[in-house]
Amino acid sequence: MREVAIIGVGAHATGQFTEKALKDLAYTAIWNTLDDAGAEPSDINVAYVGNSLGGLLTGQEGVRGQVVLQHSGITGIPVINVENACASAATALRGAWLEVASGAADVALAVGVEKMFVGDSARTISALSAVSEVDLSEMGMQFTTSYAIHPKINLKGKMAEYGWTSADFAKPAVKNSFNGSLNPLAQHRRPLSIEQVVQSRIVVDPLTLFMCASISDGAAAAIVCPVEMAPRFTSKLPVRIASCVLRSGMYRLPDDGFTDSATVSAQAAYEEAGIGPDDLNAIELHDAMAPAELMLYERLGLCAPGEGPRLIDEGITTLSGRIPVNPSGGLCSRGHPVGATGLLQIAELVWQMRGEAGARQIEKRPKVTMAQNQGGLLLGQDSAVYGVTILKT
Amino acid sequence: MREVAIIGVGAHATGQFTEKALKDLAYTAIWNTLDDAGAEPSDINVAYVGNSLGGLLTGQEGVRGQVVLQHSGITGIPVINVENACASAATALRGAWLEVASGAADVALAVGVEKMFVGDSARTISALSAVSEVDLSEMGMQFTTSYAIHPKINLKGKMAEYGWTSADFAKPAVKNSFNGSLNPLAQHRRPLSIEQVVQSRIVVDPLTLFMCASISDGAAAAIVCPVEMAPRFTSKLPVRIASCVLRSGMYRLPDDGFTDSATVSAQAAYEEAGIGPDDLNAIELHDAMAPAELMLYERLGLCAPGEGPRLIDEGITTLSGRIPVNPSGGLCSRGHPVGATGLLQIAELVWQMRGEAGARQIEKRPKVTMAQNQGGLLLGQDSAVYGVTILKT
Amino acid sequence: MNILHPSSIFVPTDAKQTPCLLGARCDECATVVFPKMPVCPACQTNGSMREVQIGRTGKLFSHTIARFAPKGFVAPFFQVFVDLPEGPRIFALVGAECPVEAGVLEDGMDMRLVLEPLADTPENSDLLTYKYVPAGRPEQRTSGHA
Amino acid sequence: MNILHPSSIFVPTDAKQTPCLLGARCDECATVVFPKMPVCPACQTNGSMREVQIGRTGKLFSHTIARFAPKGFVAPFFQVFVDLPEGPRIFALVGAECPVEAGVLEDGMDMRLVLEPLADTPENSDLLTYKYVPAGRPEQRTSGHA
Ligand SMILES: [Zn+2]
Ligand SMILES: [Zn+2]
Repeated sequence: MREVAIIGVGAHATGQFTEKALKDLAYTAIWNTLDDAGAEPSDINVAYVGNSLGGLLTGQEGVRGQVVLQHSGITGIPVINVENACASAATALRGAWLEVASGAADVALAVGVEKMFVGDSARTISALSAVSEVDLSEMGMQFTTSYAIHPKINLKGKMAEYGWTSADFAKPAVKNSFNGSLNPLAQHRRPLSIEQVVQSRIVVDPLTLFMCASISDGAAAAIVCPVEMAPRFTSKLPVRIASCVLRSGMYRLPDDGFTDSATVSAQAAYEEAGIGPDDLNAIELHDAMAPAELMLYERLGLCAPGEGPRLIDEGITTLSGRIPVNPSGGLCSRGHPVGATGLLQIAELVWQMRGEAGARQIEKRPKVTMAQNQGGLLLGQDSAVYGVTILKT
Repeated sequence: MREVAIIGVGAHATGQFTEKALKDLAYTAIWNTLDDAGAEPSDINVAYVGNSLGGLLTGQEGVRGQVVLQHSGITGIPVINVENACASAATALRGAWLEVASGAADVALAVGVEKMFVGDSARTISALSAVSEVDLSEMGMQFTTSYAIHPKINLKGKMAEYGWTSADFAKPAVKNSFNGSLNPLAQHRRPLSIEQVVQSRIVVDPLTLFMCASISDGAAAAIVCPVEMAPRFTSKLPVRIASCVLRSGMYRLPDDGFTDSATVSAQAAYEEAGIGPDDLNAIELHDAMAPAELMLYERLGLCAPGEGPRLIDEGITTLSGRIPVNPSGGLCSRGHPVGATGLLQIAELVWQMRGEAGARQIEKRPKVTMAQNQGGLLLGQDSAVYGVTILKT
Repeated sequence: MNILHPSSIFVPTDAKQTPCLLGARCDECATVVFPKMPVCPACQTNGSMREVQIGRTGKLFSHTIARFAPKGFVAPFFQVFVDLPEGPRIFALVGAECPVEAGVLEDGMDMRLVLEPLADTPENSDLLTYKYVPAGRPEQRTSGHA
Repeated sequence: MNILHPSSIFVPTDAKQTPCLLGARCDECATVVFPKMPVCPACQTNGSMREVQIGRTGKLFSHTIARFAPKGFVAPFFQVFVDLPEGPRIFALVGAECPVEAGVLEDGMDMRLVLEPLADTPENSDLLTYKYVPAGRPEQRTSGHA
């Protein structure tokens, strides 16, 4: 397999863009990426397009990728439409990586795009539930519930087990809202206090509104090619994909003793990249509910069980810390347009690694970074999909 | 890249299966395939799952692959949900091929599944339209219309241009209904006469009901591995994937002189496989509307423009002919569960190549075969996606 | 009344029967799952799963009150996970007889199955499903089979 | 009345104006497309496309009568492709003033644009779109801007 580099990234801002269709959002991300890479549409050999809700929310099924690429002037090439809940864009990147790593293509485009504001938020919420197993969504189960009480994370249970408080749950939201306030592409740019987060409306006990990612439109893209081909396109620092891991969840039986799938997928990514958690200089992770960040700290190997809040208290994961987490603002502040999120994370990491992140630039440019995603709940008591990508300069 | 062999195929029958959900249909196809290959769930390293309408018709978005695989006992592995209109399953096979060819995986599973009977055929027809660009489907454009008058095929225009008659249009339907009558997995098993096809109700002038594929439930799957690994699993004849080509349509301007994309994609597949149309011993092609088969004969290089009906008249493409086309019965008789069709074609070809096709077995076992798919209409006046796979023993 | 997941619920047809869930038990390894599956998720055997009646009682594993409702539901409402004595840990809603207030449910408490409409909304009031209520609450007649 | 694809249609606001389509023309290679796109499909230039008024007339490229209607439409109805003098060949419906009968339309005939409701159905009767009718038919007042 060839070593693969990301030579261009780009994004559409996240937020509410009432007048814009899927293809308008994607166009901005795609052409920002082409321009960033110094590439033309004719350079692209193959494209992977991730989207999750376009069929239910916009009426466009089946060929969403071809529709958005045609609008951006890219036609005739192989287009693979991929869908993997909140990891759809991560799946698109993995596809592009495999095309180039294998030699099937020299230059591959990965796009993630989502249009969630369609004038009826009840419809959007229902569509979001449909990315979990329909047997569960039919019974009224929502993502928020699953974070609150689902056996695999059970944040409410962690309050008893770890002694975590509502203020602890608010800490990642507060940290990330500060990061997001520095990000011109972010949906929510207001820095929040612990009090504001704790006192916002309860959505599902113990989660409050400001702990939850909101509805969002957005798009992001990346172009990859063999490392040695990168200078043909751009003089910018090529960012290598050290590992790009995708896993589905296990069927969990109570007390089966299985390691959590977020841990399993992260360990696979570390192993493939030949690094460990201590080598990471920055992380973008899946804080669809902000307190999940605390759980992910331990599952990604950053701390021992229950020590999550300490990492924020001691400033370790803040923007100026040893290993900044969610410098973009994360899902709650930067925004979580479901099918775009994985590539929004990648774009942020590439900007940070190049030193192009503006006001939120990590002072010491990160050399090794991780993007982490998960999504979709199954009857088997696990998330459907886990994606972990490790980047290196 | 490693040479890849199909070591197992399997299918669920096509037709109306009111009591069965997506995961039930997929289960039958997956386990028939595992059993055919002599493989266990734990042998599968990665799975690609194609489906096109599950979100709109069953409410299951996002993680359809994980849902159906969990039900079949396959969890934990990378699962890539792919969607490409009528070529979704062909796209799944291409993904599985690339995983194995590249060495990323040793054993890969491709699944295609579709549930179209949901108790409301108007809803199904609308969902089908949604796999074309939404700007067109919103205006009432349907697949039937597109075959009748769309510039890229314009069957009505071919009556003037080539002198084709309604009876000519019926010929592929008649031939394929005979083949389908011999196929226990087929949805429609009644052999039709020219008169019956011509005199069935007009759907869209000049296309009649029996010229059109109908709504269908179904599923199919294939397992692939490196050719040299095949004997570890099965003593059956391994069927090599000689080429697996996927293309999207071009943006067509009137009189731009571009070669038709079906031709372009077939030529690419021939070239990659190092063969020409004369080397083919059997073909499964995309006759969503039966008369399209006549056009595809010329686009795949089997005959000169306008000569399609002659190939049937002379028995060249019948089951006993030199190059049988749609031995399974094709989309109109075997059935066209959209997201499963590409792998139903592959399964048929593998059975024919192994000599396992029962009453419809091609007498001289084919050694080189082709599966061809296309689907989804774009504003740019072309189908969104074209898939061509060439198999060799 | 229609049943939300008919193959997952046993609905009594006479007064001597009690409702329960229909799970599946593996002949090979005795794993019990809910809902039924054709392949054992523990030992991956195909065809080893037999239908079993389960879930008449359970213990509350976790619970929350959802303050926002998806389409077809009414907030606030309880959402819970219940550990069944036969093995599975399942997602469930809580019977209407149980007031939706903090302190009413406690993790670890004994629960008992009831059948009732999915939600008191136009979309779901005619759709029968299983729910759980604290076992200590006085038994009421559950909705019959329509 | 709402407009189906508002960015694709110019709807007159006074009696001196006539309706037309809004396409885009490439500054680099003069290609005209409909609907508008930000990138030229012929020369792949980004940002070279300018809005142009097109499609007041056209020539019928092909036509058929659909005998079955998707949701929101009424069969039988004409479906056609029209060659616009500015370049594009577009899918269109045919104005209600034109009787849906074989022989009424003929490929190659001159057509003229009208604006009218998408279909005479509850879903679509309040949704304005472009259609074509044979140019020879006497002109009628097209629906105004709501
Ligand atoms: Zn077992
Ligand atoms: Zn141009």
